[in-house]
Amino acid sequence: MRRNNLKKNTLHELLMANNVLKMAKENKRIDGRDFLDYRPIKIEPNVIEKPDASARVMLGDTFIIVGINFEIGTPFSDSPDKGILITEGEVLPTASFGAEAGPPSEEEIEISRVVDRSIRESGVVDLSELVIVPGEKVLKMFVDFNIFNDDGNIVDAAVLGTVAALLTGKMPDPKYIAEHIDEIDKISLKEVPRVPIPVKDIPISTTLALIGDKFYVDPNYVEESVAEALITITHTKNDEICAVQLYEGALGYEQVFEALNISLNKSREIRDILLSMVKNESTETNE
Amino acid sequence: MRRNNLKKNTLHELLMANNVLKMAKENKRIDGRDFLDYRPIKIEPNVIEKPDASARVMLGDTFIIVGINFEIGTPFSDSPDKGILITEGEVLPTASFGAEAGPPSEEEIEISRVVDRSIRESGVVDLSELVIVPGEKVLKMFVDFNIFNDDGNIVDAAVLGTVAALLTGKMPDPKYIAEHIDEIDKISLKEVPRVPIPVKDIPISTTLALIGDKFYVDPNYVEESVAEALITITHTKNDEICAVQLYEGALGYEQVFEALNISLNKSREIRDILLSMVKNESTETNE
Amino acid sequence: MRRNNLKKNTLHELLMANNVLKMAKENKRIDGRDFLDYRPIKIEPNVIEKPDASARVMLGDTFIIVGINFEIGTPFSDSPDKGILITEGEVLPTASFGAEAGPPSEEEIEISRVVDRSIRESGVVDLSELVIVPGEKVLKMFVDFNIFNDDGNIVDAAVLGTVAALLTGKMPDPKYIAEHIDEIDKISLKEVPRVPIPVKDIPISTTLALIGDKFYVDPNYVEESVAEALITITHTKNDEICAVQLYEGALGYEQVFEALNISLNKSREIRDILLSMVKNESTETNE
Amino acid sequence: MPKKEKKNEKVDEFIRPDGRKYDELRPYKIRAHILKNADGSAEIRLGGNWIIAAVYGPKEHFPKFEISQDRAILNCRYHMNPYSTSERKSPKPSRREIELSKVIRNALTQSVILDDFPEMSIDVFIEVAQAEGSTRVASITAASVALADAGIPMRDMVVGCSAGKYNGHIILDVGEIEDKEGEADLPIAIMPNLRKVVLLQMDGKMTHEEFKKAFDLALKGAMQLYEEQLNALKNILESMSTLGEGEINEKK
Amino acid sequence: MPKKEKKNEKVDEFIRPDGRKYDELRPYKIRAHILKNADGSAEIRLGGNWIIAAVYGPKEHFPKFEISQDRAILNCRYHMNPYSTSERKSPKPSRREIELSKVIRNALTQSVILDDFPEMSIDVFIEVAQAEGSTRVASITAASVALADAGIPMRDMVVGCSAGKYNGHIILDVGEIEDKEGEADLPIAIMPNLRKVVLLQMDGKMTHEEFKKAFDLALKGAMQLYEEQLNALKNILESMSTLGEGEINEKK
Amino acid sequence: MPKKEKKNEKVDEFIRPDGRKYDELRPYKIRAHILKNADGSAEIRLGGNWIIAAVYGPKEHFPKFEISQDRAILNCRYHMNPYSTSERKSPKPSRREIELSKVIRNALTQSVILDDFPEMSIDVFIEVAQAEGSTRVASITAASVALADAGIPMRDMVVGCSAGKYNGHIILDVGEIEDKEGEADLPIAIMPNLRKVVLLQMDGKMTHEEFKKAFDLALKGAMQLYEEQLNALKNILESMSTLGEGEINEKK
Repeated sequence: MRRNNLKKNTLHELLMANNVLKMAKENKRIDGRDFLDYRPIKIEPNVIEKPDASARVMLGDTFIIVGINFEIGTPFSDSPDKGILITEGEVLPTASFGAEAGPPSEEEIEISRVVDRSIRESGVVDLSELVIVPGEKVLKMFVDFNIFNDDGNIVDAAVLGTVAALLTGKMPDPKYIAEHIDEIDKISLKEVPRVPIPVKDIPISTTLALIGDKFYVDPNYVEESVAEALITITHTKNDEICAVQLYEGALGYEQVFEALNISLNKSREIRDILLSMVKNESTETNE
Repeated sequence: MRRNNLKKNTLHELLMANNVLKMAKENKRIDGRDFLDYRPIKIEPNVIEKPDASARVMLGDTFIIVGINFEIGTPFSDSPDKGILITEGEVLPTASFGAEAGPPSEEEIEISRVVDRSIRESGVVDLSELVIVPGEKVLKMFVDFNIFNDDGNIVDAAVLGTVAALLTGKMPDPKYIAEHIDEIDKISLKEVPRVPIPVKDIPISTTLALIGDKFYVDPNYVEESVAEALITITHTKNDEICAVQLYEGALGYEQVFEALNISLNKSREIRDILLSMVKNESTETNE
Repeated sequence: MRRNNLKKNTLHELLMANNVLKMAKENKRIDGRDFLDYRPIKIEPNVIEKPDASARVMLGDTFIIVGINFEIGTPFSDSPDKGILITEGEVLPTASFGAEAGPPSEEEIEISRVVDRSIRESGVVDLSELVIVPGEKVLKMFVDFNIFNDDGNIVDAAVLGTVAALLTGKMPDPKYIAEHIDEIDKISLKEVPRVPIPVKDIPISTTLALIGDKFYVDPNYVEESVAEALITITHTKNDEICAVQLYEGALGYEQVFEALNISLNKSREIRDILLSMVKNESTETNE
Repeated sequence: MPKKEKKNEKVDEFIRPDGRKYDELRPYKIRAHILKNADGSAEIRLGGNWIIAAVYGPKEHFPKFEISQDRAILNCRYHMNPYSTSERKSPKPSRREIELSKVIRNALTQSVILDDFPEMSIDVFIEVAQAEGSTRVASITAASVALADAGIPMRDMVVGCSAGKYNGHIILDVGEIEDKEGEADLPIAIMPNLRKVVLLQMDGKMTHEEFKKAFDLALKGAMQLYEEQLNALKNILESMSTLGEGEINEKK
Repeated sequence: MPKKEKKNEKVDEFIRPDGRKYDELRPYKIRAHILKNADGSAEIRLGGNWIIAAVYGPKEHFPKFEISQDRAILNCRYHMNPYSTSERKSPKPSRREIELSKVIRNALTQSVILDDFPEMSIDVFIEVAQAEGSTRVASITAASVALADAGIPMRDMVVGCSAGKYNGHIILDVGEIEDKEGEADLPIAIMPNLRKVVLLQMDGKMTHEEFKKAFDLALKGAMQLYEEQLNALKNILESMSTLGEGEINEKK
Repeated sequence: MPKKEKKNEKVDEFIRPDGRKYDELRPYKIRAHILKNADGSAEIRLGGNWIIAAVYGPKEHFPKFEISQDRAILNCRYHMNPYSTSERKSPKPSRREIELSKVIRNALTQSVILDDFPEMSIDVFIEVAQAEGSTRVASITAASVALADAGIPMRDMVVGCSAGKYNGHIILDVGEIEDKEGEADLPIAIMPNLRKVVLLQMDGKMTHEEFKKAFDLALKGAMQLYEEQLNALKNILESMSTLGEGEINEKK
């Protein structure tokens, strides 16, 4: 749908959009994929050394980097026994002709929040293990993702990158900080011993575009621009649904369940890809 | 005057504005009121349950809600022995064709500050009774008012609503908090025992529009739009003046005192209406 | 260069700009100065009584006021043994036809940062003497400069004003505060005994415009508008370079060193002027 | 305030925090045409929720360069008032409010016939005066009535309802405590005659089976609220034919 | 800085914090045409207050869609410099500064003949370099001189002055301590020949009788400052006729 | 990541924090055309620095009133990503980033032939994914390659390099620790064939003699990086002539 961006599209993009619709009639996608196929996925954890965790994801030509930083903070008054998770995504102005620098747009806020919910609701990180002193000091986990090139399906790439970073990153040990709480103002967080991030699940989001009554898995930028509906569904490793977002458009009642089923199958497949890539890279880089 | 809004006025409003001027020559107002009459007033305290105090006011078709919340804060360094009062008003975009969402406009800031002064300078709330620990912790009182429909004379409606809310609301007991100051980070403010808000006065503001050398009391939206001058005067229950604001236009020297006298008389009348409505409602809702 | 401003220039300014170029061919400047001459300089310290230090500088028709205030703050975690210096400059909308009110422009941020570096890098103020309790409390020094009339070469005027203010101002005694650290919340900073600001150097910036392969020292507004390059170089009292900024344009490799040499000579001359004016004024006003 | 009728009948499976049955809506009431200045307006009370929606337009769109040549632009703002929650809410739009404005706009856009008004814009403003869970779907329900009240042509009404999971049970119309302490929240909005889902979000964890149950419950609740939307519009039409214009705006 | 002349004469009723009589202005001085670039400018010193006003225009107005067809737009900004108060003031406009910009603009608008310049705008910028009470009225007084210096046609000068109540006494020209510790503050601005009040605000508590006394005092003070406005303009006219243009801009 | 080759050869004068000689650049690699959507793009790795630049344009400029009749407008944004530094950086542009955007824009503007595209604009976006000292000059080096990749006509390449003073020694290509703990930093950018300096800043303290030595070192380093710029562009040209378009975008 991307209505806001449409008017900024280049002529090239408009022609491509037309092609998507033409080929839909022949049951084909413009890049030759099957309707249920993802594009090639490449996940590189620890691609940036400064933050506590990081990963780069290439999903076709969608190029995204995720960085995760931990800071010491104060828990929210209504959840004194939980660490804090903050997720912020930015579509960099490098990403496409229509992308703009500046404060987060409505669209950037929406995708950040969908990624946040995919992470948070799945319980991938047990926030209660980020507590230093209950009600007083907790770890605050910042997930920042940036889209350097947008060829569609940002959210799936961002969730993949975030989970890959969590699986391979390290965080400052909250127990160590608790034991040295009196010197907290003098501790440099970077010198606190690291422990693995307490990961409990492997959520996978899958995004589907509806074009002419057919679902396109992992839509690219042009497919998104002509989609009648666009939806993300996130599954936990136990096949539970943990986040859904209909971004744009309308679905028939039955189509909702068709989408859920497609998503479930794809999520298992993508989870395997993720785990194989993280395992390779994490031995390579971490040991 | 409302010059900024004029260009956004609907045709209907422009025709009505013309009518005001035409009828002025026949010594009449467009809604048939006498020049010194207020429109029907309806005051409902405790209309919202979430905040510590609230009220809805209908002044003719001007529809406004006031909510008051208390938080714990740090006193200003130049008044360590006083609580803090913060008043913010927003003309919601629902209120009129010309109203806009977004950061407070110049006009919204002005009316908030006039309402604030009417409350603050009258001493309606004894801010020294909001102190928890002098110089360290005080109660911070937020007065928020929203205009849902603007048919003119927002300020009088907002002052009425604020006073009604103060008279019927409750606040967390500062003495109780002082006695539990060591646990202050763990106290949920909502669980602190409530006491009545220490109200010392009943300030009443009255707003007058000057049209063709005649003062119109309680001007409606259209009358405001053609007014040559617009002024609010607030009186305490002891007939002292405690706030004056000439929003727009010019007054002759003698007209200043004419306005003060009209205002004094009206303020006594409106104060009685307020007290009768608050008494009814407060027994109804509070006991 | 001032490209952004050019379009806002008055016709008068455009004609004057043309004159600069015409007279350049005759080896003359529009105001009759020699290419290496500054305009008349007038420095008045302590021109405002409210802040801890202040000065007014007139550089020809460039009119600028600097005020310096000290507050108590927390040191940055990577420099626990240093006070904090914050420099903010604003070109007031009074300053020229093209100047605008509002958040700091790119140009205002740049000149603030150049003034800041001239002060900071020269070590004019020994920030380690602003420490109250290492790692916990330090003095935070705000340097605010405002341009009331901009006739060019704002930076040199601002550096002169800042140094003059530092030489003649007083700051709250950090030792006194350290001794009374328990009462820190109750101390009014204005009542703390004053000591001289620990000034260690007398940095002088000199700004040069390149017009037709010739350097113009202390360019005025119109000269700046036609300059092919604009550069500021700051020297310490020991003739070290402590800040350089090429704002706009390009320089040949040899021109860089030509500019450095001109700047060195002028900096010694201007430093003498500054010291003589500060000595006079400081006895006048401080004793 | 609408009275919360405490039902003391024997409940099927378990007691919800406010005593409702698992498939029971909170008390609700919709009234149309409640603001004088707006072209259309409505309020909804759903349990402790009190939400007011206003519509202005179709009208000339500013700024000019954003104009759409072939259809109207639908703007939509979802906004919580500072006193609508237990802790004061800053009047500045939060990231949550920005997201909800977008998904609500999408839901309404599916129904409004925007092609009828090229180069114009229609503004929908939603103000949450008091929030007690499931505000986004209640907002859509009220906004749709306000659009109808403004005479904007629509393909269908849009009506929203939530379901969720609380203490292991699938429940209809998630309340404030159920939202905070429950396991999942599923707000949906539909066009009831066109049988289309126009808002669909989920938070928390549900199996596919639970999701199906919750979705069906939410549909059922939405159909009940759709009846109330029609009632509200009928009441307005009746009062317009029997009373003078002055009376229409009378509150309560 | 203008010297504060400490008056040791016997005071009528009580001692004010700076030793003035109840009906005495602080030392004042107005100078016109003090900035080179502005079309008109002026500064006022009133006790410790030091305020500089500049006028640019009439000039083309941007953005275009705001243009008024039948008159010029008068913009006005009242702004305090960071070093103007005892504690550093953030350069960002506060809510107070925004309110004062509006009431000052209204005061000046009453006098400036805006109909002469349709589609144009006139900008008035007021910078408070040092503040010591009653800055808003001093600002108007300076801005009016700057407008005259810019050759903008006006119906009358606009001149401001404050009165107030301090320790039970009605006083003229409220100083900083009197403002902070006093019972009431009444700033006014007038068009002295047209006998119109164009700014009128009050803070604090006064009886109607006290208000009348304060208002009359403020009028009296304003008339004194009006004389000084005329002096400042006369000085400029004289220097323009006797000196070359270069000398006009000479400071002090 | 490019491997940091630890050189164990005997160093001339002193050991730098990362073992380099005083006149040695960190390992570097420039690659052009790395983003699919941008009209031109490039990345540079210089030690731990990883910077990506993209160019869009020439294209129609908005808003219209800013258009320049006789030349294109060059926009430039230098931006650090939140994970690029040891402590998380807020995504909001800092004052430092705003200053650097300006001086980088100036450097590029000297070379781009803007007169070829009146009324158009060219956007240069620089994203610092990882920062380890001397990012501004590395940014210029990458941006210049991205401009060439976009086919924008230029008078010369623009290439940047830094020199500095650390522990009393003049050094080439200032690293992160040297920047924080060193005595001076001198970033420059040049047009190597036109022999012009287009960025020149200095921080810290140096004598005139030291400055000369540092300046000459930085020039030498810049010439080395200029060769790498040409290599990167040559590689792209080669891959464009030997491979299908799909392959060009292949990473690594």
